[in-house]
Amino acid sequence: MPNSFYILMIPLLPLAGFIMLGLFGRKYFKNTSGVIATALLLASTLLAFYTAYGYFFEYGKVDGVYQKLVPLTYHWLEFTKTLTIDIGVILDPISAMMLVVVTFVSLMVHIYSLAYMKGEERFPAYYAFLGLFTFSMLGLVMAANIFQMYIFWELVGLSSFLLIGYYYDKPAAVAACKKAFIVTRFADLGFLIGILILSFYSGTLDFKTLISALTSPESSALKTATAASFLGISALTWGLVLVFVGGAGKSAMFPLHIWLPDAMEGPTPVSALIHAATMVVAGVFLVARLFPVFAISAPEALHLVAYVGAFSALFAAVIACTQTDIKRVLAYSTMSQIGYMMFALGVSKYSGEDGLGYTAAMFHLFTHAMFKALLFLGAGAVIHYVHSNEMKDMGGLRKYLPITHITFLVACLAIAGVPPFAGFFSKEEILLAASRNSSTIYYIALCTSALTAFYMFRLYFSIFWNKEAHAHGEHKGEGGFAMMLPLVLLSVGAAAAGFIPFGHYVSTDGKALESEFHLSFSIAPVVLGLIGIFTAMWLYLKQNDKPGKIAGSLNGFYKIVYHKFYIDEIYVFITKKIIFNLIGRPAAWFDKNIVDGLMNATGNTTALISEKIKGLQSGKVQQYGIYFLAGVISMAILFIYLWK
Amino acid sequence: MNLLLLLLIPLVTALAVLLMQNKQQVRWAAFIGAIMQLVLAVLLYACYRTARLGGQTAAFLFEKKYNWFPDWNISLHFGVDGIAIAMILLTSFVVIAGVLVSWNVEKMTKEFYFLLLLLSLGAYGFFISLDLFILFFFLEIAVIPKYLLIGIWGSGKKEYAANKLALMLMGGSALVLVGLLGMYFGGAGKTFDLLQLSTVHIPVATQRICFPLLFVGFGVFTALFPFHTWVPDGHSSAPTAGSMFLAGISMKLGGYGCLRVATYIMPEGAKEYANIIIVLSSIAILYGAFATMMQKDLKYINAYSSVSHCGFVLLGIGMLTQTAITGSVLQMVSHGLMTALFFAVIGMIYERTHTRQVEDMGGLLKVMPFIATVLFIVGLCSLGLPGLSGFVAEMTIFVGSWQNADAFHRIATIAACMSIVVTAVYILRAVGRTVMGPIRESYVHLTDARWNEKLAAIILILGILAIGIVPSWLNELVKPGAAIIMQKIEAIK
Amino acid sequence: MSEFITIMKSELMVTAIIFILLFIKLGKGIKNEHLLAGIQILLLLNFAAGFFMNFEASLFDDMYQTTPLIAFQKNILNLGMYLISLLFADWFKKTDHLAEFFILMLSALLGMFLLLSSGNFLMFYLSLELATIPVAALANFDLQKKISSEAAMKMILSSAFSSGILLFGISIMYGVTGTISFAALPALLDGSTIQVLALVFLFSAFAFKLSIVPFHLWTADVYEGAPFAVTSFLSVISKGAIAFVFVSTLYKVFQPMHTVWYNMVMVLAILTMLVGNLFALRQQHIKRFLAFSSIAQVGFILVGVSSNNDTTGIPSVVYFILIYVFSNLAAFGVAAVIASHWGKEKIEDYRGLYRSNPFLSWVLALALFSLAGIPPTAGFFGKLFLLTSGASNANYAFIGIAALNMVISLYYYLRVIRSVFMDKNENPVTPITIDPYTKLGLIICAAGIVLTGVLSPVYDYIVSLLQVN
Amino acid sequence: MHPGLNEILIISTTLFFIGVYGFFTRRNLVTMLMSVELILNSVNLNFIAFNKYLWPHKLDGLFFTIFIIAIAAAEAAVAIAIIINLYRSHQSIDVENAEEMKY
Amino acid sequence: MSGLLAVTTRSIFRAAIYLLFALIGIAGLYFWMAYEFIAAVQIVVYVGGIVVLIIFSIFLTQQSGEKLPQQRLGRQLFAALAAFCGLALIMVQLYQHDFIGSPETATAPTVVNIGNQMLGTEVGGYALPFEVVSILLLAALVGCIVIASTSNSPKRGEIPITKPKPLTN
Repeated sequence: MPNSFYILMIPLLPLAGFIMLGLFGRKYFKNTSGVIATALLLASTLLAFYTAYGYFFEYGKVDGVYQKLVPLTYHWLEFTKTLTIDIGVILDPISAMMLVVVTFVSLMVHIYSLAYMKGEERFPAYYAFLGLFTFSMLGLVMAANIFQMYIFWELVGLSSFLLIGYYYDKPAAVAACKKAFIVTRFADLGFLIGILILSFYSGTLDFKTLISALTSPESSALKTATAASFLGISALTWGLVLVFVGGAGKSAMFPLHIWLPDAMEGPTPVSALIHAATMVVAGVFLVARLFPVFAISAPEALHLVAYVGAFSALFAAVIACTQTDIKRVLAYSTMSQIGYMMFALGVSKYSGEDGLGYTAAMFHLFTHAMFKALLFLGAGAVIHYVHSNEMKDMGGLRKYLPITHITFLVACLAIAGVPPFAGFFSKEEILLAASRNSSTIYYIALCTSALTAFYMFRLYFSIFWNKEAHAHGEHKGEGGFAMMLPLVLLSVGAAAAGFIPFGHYVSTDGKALESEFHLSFSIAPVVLGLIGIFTAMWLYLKQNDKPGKIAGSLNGFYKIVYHKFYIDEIYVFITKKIIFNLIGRPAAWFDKNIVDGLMNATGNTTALISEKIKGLQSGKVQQYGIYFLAGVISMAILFIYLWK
Repeated sequence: MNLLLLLLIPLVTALAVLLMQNKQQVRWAAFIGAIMQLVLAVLLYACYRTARLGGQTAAFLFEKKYNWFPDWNISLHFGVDGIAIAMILLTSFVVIAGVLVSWNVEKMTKEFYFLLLLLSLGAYGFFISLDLFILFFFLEIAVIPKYLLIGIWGSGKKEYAANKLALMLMGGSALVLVGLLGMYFGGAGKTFDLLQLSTVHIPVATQRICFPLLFVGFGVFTALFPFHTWVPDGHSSAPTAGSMFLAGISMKLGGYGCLRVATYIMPEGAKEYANIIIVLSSIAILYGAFATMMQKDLKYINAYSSVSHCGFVLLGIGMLTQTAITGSVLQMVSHGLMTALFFAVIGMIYERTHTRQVEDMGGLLKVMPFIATVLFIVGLCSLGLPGLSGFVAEMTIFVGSWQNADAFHRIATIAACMSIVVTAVYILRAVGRTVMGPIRESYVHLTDARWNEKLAAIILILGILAIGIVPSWLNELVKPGAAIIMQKIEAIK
Repeated sequence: MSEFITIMKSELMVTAIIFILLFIKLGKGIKNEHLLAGIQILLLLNFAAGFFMNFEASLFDDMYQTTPLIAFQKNILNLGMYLISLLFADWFKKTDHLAEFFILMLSALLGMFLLLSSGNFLMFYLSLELATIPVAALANFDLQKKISSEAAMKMILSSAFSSGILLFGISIMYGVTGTISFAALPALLDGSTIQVLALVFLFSAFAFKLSIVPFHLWTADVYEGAPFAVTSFLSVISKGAIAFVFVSTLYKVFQPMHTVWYNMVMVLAILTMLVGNLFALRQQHIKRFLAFSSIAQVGFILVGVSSNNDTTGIPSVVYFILIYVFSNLAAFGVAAVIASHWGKEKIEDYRGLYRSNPFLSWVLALALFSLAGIPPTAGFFGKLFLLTSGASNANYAFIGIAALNMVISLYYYLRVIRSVFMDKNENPVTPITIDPYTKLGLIICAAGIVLTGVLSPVYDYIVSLLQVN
Repeated sequence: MHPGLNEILIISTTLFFIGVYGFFTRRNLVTMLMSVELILNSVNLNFIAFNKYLWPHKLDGLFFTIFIIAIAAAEAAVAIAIIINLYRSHQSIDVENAEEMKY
Repeated sequence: MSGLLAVTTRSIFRAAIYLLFALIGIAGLYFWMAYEFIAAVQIVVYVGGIVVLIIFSIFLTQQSGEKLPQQRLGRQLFAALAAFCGLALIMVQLYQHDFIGSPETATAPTVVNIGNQMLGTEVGGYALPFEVVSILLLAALVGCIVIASTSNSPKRGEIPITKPKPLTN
């Protein structure tokens, strides 16, 4: 077992950064905050690498199987004797891998931002938020307890909110951050209820025991969970589906994806970190974390995962082809790629060769983190240069931004699945897993793959080729060393990560899985990818009217796609018209008029009665006498005859 | 540790305030008194911890009994358990914050602080009472200060609101009174003593009558649907400290009463009516949340959200599991701190912008970063973000509720869970509109919080964080109390 | 003979004061201020003397009886009398007939003492008249005011009518049982319908004096028309005395018929509280307001009476009356001060009072809170004990109605509070210099309101008095 | 021949209610006072009758009557004084004119 | 019965005279029942005192010939109804009840007996009520003097206009 202290430092260092900069940044670290945060994160990254190294190569493997280690727990909150939140650190292949990814990408973004965000008024706040995010994301990936995961899940959502809303005086940013938070929150509701269901049946919140309770066929927890049913579906499946809903929200799966494109209102490095590399894959990570339960006990839920993932992949790819805002293209691309990972998990089975999808998904997650972060950072460099997100403002930038150009190209090749870049390998495995399991999904995946290549290169050509560029004003160059270093490092990753024998380290059951190559199998995707690339080249290499024509010929469809299938509008309709008008407004009205009205009516009635009976007090002494006698007589009658 | 100190300090402070010569002295006297309260409360917690660790197992510690009206078997019987200590801590936090944010009340300062301190006296007395009569006594003591605070220092429809509040609360306490009398005669032979009443078995027929009386009576205090309508009006019209005390302390009296008096003494009654409680509180949670969405005034937003949040308290009680009950106490504490802070911030904003309408604001983060950040934090706490107290409380309630396996409880729990989304919607809407967005021309010159406001906010935030980050201390504090209540309920299963 | 003096000392004291005043009146005129001071000293002495040498005894063939409790009740009345002499000093100093005023008032007080001690219906009737007729004359003491004589007229006629009813009831009772002695009566009661009839008649007469709905109608008019001192005498002292007698008569004399009168009490209590509250809601005039509020208070007293339990019912009623003396007198005292300085008796005229006269406002607030039963004022304890003793019959609907009525009553008390503390007044009033006597009276009242409740020995003392016999 | 108890009771009760009726209907204060006297007289009659026919061993009823008569006199005196005072201020002794205070 | 006339006639003076007759009639009944002392008191006090007082006050306040204003018919009916209900109720009750008298020998209502008891303090003595009544009459006297005396004059100590004469004591 490792000495646990330093593992703890991995998340705590960024947290320290957050606290320090959050509290005192404005006053004391106005300019130095970036450096401080970066230094802290560098330390943290090194520790993370060290930990991962240690896990993978020193103590993680026992008898050829990677173990789930829980080196640290802290008794945080005890609901009941068994249901407790023990905040802890779990070490297993995926968490170790994620540690590396998160810290590394985060570090890149930190460094990149030193230049990119320079001169911002809320510079310390920015780094504080980044620190908070890194802390939360690390907490999430290391969570040993499903509730701990939920906690950090929420915190990640918060930091995402904060960073999207970084430019708080821009109404669009405010709207976007709210949207992101609320949509994911809605999904989290599913996650939460899922947790409640799972924990109720398994009697624990701890991942290790929870998984073992819900997977071993003889456990009573599993039996009751599958026996109990609601709407004909077993409780366990419900639980897992709901958990997946949570994951889908964070990972922007259809139909909960709407927040992701809008989230691009945040600073671009943030998009790179959160909305491309790390946070959005949390859903995938969540499913992967609970994968044994999915795979062994509730394959139906896994099917859902597969189909949702596949559909999202294709859906997002189609939309990405029509968008003109480069960050939005990347956002839809992200969604599409995550869809890939999801269905890869969905088509996987537990153990051995059948678990290829799982490995592939994780692998893709890893490579995707590299090239997508790279893409975003590259895009950031571009935006930094042209001060615009729109493709029409760009073109021919290869001369002015050479390093960016190259690294961007690497990333595009990687995502398009061109060998030997990283994306090729991971995608290949996914397709293989899909083809073994379900042909529908396989064809969707192929299709998506081609589209991916197309829209990425559409992007690439539009930015760097197309029309001839003119120099953009005062600041030339690419933002200096701080911005270029991450690009270069990441492009190395994007180029070379594919050669890591991923299956050795990450697999469903912890045993090594040999990645295999079938050249014949690879031909189809690669060819399709190349077709996509060349189509894009044909259309966008030079400025011409072909795209417009094509768009025109596909008029109706194009419009629908351009408007992202009107999903946003549907949401607006549901929220504004239905939730607000049909529930909120009536509730408020009901409260004001009926409930409160009743309360007030009680008062008014009293006053009214009081007014009505004032005639009793007529001021006439004789009438008083009559009432007196009437009182006597009625009392006499009452008590003599009626009430004995 | 003599619990009488908890009564003496506010009393002495209140009297001292009356004797002071000028406004500045009044403020400092009140402030010092509030600090002493806080110190005392913390000390009490420490003593309690020590005593428990030292192996004291009695349900209530530091018990003291002084005869008072012996002919009625009434005595000044004081004692605390974890739940009470939690509430006392809450009160002391809110009091000190309330004193601080009222620093620049210029109108009848002396009276203002006097009433605040009187209110705190009522709250402390209520929480430490082990005799139902004095419990009721303190409950009612706390009503009139609220009325005056709203009526004199309030704004808007203050008279209407003050009246409504006073009448509804008194209506509630009238029901409580009848219920208490029922216990007195129907219980352990003419006694108001909580401990004695808890040891005997009260006839089920009596419980059937008294439980709803007590529960609804206390429920009015804690915004039980449909008796919550005093909440929006009362809170929105009250002065800042008044709203803080109302929502932070006063509403908790009701929840505490529901738990300590109604549920603890009458387990059968609780079981019998649990489903109704659950239905009502689920309605309150969702309906309050939806109603909040439509509000435009910041105070109304917080008031309606209080309805929703207090619904959790009652839901937790209605669920009748140990975890849920613990959760509802946590929720009380959490909501108390949070809502007090929320009102404090609203007060600070209002003082500067002279509006509470969400539409009229925007971009306040630019000119008052501190206030804006606090508003943001409190909003996050309200929507149950981990690391802040709201999360801990709500999750405990959810987990506790979920332990009831039947469909009815499940649906209620899910309904309650749904509110976290709605909460997010209205909180972000409110916070987004006020703090974020472009700033208005007329607000550019506004200034950030002063020292007293900062201190108040920091104290409350510390409380929120202390629960949110390290919840186990509070959980461990409250749990034995909940366990005792549950023992009685489980005994009848 | 000396025994006779100690037994009847309270009556004799009062008679002595009456005669002293009579002689003073016959002699040369003394300035009002001096006379008033003298009267106050005498009344204080009288009050002080009431604490000593109280024991159980009876005289005149049981026509006169006394117990420590009765002595205490008398002393509560003495206290009230003393407070009245303090509180309305302004008015006393101005009046033309100070000595006569006190002669009449003390005669009425004497009537009440005898009423408390009466041992048969004859004494009962006589002392009741003695307690009423002078007050009717007193009601007319604002000789220039039309409403004053109207009030007196209403009072004398309706009370004559009610004594007619009372006497008719007594005559039937006499006819059926052949005795007019309280001691002999219980054994002869069998609950036959004619006895119920007689009881109803008697009960109505009580109800009239206590202004229980529907026999209350004279109350508000008389209160409004009469001078403040008389109004407060009527509402506090006569009502207190009658309430004491009412309880002991029901408990001791009509004990065999308690099932019948329990129902009567319950029905009338509900009616009284409701009607009193509903009327009080809409009053603008402070005296009428206090009149209806005191009607509602009587409803609460009835709740306590309904308990039919010596050890809870009687002490709680006595205790409540003691508190009620303080509270109501304080309220009337403040109202009188304001009326005599501003000539204003409308509630709306009280707006902004707090700004100019914080002392008066606080006393008024205390008094009203006490009347409303808000802790920590004594009224809270008083009301709560009444309700508690009422609840001993486990009739929760009844108690519930009573408790809800407390809420209604709170509403109108708060109305006054609101005027005083919250409303703004365009022409703010100047601060009033309060007469030192009045101030002393108000302070005593306020102290009484606060201390009587919190200090439980007061209540214990009342119970201990009860347990002597 | 002596009248029987029942006859006397009938007479007295009737007289009582005649008095009551008069009290309710006469608008003149003095006549209202006279009605009250009728009521008191009927009660007196009752007492005497009961004393005579049922409980002759003691003279309770008789004494009661004597005292009632005395009180009636005093009451009448005060009432008339008040009425005269009212007449001075209102210039009328019609009861309908003295209803300034109401509601 | 003249009592009925007394309450219905519209002339106030006639009403007083009818009242006189009613009172005398009652005195007659007392005679008839052999309670002569009471009959005498009745005639002395009522006929000689109260009625004279009433007539006196009538003279003071009103012209004797003036017709009394009629009460509203509704009120009259209602009053009659209420009175009749009461009458019927009581009659029924009295009629249903069997009055059982005391078998003991009667004490003769002679003046001697009455006098002795009236001022006796022992068993059966009525000294205390007697004193009470005297105080009451004194108080009534004082009250009357004040009320009837100076209402229109601000000065005090003036001689009263009307001085009702106390009839006993």
